[in-house]
Amino acid sequence: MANSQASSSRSGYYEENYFSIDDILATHERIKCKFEVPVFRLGFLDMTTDNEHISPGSKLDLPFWLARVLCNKRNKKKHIADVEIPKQYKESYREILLADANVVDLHKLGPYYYTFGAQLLKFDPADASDIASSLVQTFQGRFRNIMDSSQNAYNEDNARLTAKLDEMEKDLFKAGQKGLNDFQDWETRRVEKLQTSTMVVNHKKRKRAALIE
Amino acid sequence: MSSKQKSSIVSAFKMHGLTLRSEASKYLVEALSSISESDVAECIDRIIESIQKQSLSSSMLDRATVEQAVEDCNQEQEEDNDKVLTVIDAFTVPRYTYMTERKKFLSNKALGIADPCIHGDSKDKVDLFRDRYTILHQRTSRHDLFTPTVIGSRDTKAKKFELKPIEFLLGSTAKLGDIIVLGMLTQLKEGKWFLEDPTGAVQLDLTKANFHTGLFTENSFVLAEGWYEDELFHINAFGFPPPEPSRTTRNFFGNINFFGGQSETSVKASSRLRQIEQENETAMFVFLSDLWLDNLKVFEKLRTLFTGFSESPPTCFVFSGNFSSTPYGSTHIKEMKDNFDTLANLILEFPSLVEHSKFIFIPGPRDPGPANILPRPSLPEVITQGFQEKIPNSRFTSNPCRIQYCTQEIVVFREDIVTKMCRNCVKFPDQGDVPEHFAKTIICQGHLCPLPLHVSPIYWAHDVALRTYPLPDVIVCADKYDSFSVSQVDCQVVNPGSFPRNDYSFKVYYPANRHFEESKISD
Amino acid sequence: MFCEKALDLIRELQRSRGASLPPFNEDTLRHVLEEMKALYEQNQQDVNDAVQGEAGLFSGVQIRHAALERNKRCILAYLQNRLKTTRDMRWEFGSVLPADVKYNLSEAEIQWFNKYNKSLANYMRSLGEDGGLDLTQDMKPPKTLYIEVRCKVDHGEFETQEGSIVLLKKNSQHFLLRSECEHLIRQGILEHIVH
Amino acid sequence: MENFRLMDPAEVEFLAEKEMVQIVPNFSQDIIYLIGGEIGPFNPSLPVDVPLWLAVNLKERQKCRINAPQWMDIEQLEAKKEEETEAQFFTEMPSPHYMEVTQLLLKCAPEIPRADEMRTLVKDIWDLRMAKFRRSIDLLVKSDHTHAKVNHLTLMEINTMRPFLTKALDQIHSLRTNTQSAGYIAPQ
Repeated sequence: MANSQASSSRSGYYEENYFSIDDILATHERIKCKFEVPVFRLGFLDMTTDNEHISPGSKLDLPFWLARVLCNKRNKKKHIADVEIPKQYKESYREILLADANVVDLHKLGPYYYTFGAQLLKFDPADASDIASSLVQTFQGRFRNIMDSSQNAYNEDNARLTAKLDEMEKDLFKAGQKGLNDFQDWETRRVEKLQTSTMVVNHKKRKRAALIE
Repeated sequence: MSSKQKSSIVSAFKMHGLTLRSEASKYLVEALSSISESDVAECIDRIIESIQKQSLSSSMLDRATVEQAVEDCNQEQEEDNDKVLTVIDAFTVPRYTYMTERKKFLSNKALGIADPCIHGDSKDKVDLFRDRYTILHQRTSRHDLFTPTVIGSRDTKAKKFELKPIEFLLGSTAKLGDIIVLGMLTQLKEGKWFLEDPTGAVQLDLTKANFHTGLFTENSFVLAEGWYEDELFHINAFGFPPPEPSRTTRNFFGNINFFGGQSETSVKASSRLRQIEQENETAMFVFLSDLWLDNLKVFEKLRTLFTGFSESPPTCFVFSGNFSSTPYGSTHIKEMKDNFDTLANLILEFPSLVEHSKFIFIPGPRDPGPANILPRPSLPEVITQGFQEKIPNSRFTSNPCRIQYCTQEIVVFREDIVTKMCRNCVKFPDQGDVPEHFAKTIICQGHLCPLPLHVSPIYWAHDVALRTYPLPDVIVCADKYDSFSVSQVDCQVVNPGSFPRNDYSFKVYYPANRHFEESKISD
Repeated sequence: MFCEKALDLIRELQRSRGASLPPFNEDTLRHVLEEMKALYEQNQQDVNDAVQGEAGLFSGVQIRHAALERNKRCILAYLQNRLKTTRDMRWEFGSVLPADVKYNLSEAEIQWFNKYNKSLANYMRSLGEDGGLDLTQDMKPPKTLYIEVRCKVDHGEFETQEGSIVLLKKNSQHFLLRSECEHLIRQGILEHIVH
Repeated sequence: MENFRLMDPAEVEFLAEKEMVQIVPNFSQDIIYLIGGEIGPFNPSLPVDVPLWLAVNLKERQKCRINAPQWMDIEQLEAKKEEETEAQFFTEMPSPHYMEVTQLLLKCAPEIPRADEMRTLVKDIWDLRMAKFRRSIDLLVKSDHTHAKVNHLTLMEINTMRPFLTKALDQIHSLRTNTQSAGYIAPQ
């Protein structure tokens, strides 16, 4: 299936890919913000009160793409709200990850643990470098398991294997599976048989399902 | 040569992912054999393009599809010029169904719904009312009075309503205050008024109801606002569903051609036609109603009218109904035929008119033809044949009929409807003049004749011909009521008035600047 | 909160990633555009007030602007991702889309599909001399010139390049030139038999 | 996830089919001039070297007998397997397309002796090497180096790990750039 690669060849997972669905979803994660300055005429954003403005000191759970605009440590004039780094990137969690990264269920800690973690660095938190290195070490710690499990299962029950992986790790697992499956299709000569294209197959399945209902 | 040409044709189609069945490719080779070698490729491209326009079901092309495409290509060249003025018969109006889940209009042809015969079955009668309801409901729910405010918008204080179905009322035991319902006014039980919609019917208490402008006839659709308690809906106010200018309708549904005529897309999208429209200011439409051909005085006035217009012949004369002042019993047909022949001779005396103007004839309520059921087909040929031979540029069409001139949509309807509607009102409006009420009613109802079927019968399957949605530019309601001209929501509702009864007055319309002129032939 | 509806669009695409395209969600799109219009108007008003000297409005303007940018990004991502799937459909379904798939596309997407199809065809015809090279052909290195196929559905007559006519009746088997029937296999009409 | 356009194992096999292999034709034919070079001449029962794709094609049409390459023999493969198990790094393989050649020849020439044993031996060698490959990838990711040098890997092996490897390097790279931008200097 010639599904040619549209964006530039170098576009890896992390380049700020404007159109990537995962990137949009990753930057939608919520983060606690404490307002330093009043914000006029936007009171309705704060569900707890119903006055017309947002008063300084009020605490709101805002999506990352908005928090990023509010917190600007470098330029005092533009600094509107302080941002609190979520607990899963804080000291205690970092220690657990350091001890044995494989045990932790990163999916539960936020399906986009790595991407969101990388974005948080843009707030220049005090322990930025610790967070960054913890992310790298966690990935390295879990890497072997992901690689091996993606290489030995031939269409085994993937859900069990990927339950504890975050979205980025799932992509890695899928990449491993693809390489393995393609090889095994070739080895079993399945590749010689011309196949109906996947979209046509899904379309026909859906039609049959519609008939049964 | 043909095998080389055939393989180039087949490979050209293959590149477009299309394959030709054997008789289709044979047909194409013949069709293209007459064309010179150099522009065969260009022809193939055009044919492929018109094939893609047809909604294909499979990539294997049979002979019929290819023939249709070749025909479209040839037809495309000379089709452009006659699009300026088209007369659309009520029975050839395009039919669309509204898909509620997709909020889209789809043509019945695409949905595979066959064109109905003249007399519909019981399903058509139900659909008649349900279609009217669906159209008004989707139009009302899009109106900004009924759409939820966008978050963060400033005017959060503006009053917003929420349309409720009637089953919502019937379903609740407690008292419901401040309810808005879209439904049809009916008398399910003699003397008792009900509001009905596809989900149910509820009895109304109209004692304290105040009526907004409009003629609230039976079977018209209204927005009823009030409070509900144990099966009785106490009405505070009655209003019509808010109208929608045709521009807004086109924003939502793209330029589908709802009006009629050959073009796939609505004429309003064509800049060429708009340019032609603006360019010739001298274009004129003469609307004249109750052309009693059996009356000598009328003929006399007609002669002065024709002499007046012969220097600058108008684009089109639209003569509508009752072509005789009284019925003549058995000789009525013969009588009318002779009168039309004399009319033809009269017109022939003005060669400039014969050459430049188009004559359109719309039958009146008491003209010969099948029963008095709307839409009324054109006058029988036995009457009009003689006339048409003499004046080729004439057209006998249905009532109501649609005329498309450049980008303008004109609906002409001959029916003595204003008085009928006033008689069938729930409560006759005590102030405001009747034409205003009448115009608001037919615009808001999106229908030319929102009267009960026993008062003004309609072929159930052809109700779409009486629809005024999307809103046309001009609605000419020829009525024996005295003439009026009202403009609302960029649509003009005009009544030329009866020619003989209103001392020979008629109306002239200038499409270039959309202006109506009252004119009269004084003695 | 701002941009909730815009995210619905993105979620909708994410849910249907493997399967085929969901219906074009014009309603939500229109709602997001209205939200953007409202945001823009408020910002203009704030800016005018700020110019007249009212202080402290800057933060509100910045928040609304961020929401505007976010809405814009979600809409563009929604449209672009759908276009990518539409483009893939040309390679998967061929140039004629089944009716219910086409029903889910918006008017503009159908026009885009036809234009893509046309430019692909023109490009393919520009390669090589007689009739060009069909790139949708031979996705995998062909093993043999002729292949054994079986019809899954009745598909009427089929004319081969040499002009012989083959009747594709259900379950009938044929020995055809691979290049001629590959797209029928991909569309699920024929099935390739391998011994 | 974006579906990258990858090199298909069938395409690797297509490249492998350029390998020369010895056949014994049973027909006569003089030299054929092809883009890839000349082939033939063919004389009945006179061995001649031809590309693999032609050999397989002729074999299927019973036009020749194929002499298996000398490395396709049980003892040699067992020795190779031994060597591979001991070696810490990858050893050189007898042919850059050993997997594809074995698969194609064993499929179209069943008369080759002890075919099944040979197939399992080759598969064992393949598994050994792939495990080594995974270990070296793991080492690369865990170390903070940005590149590593590995020799004697065959195209089919690389192709099988390509999607995984490129994705892994992308991901680790972007995580590392976070550390730089966050002022954390990786230990050299």
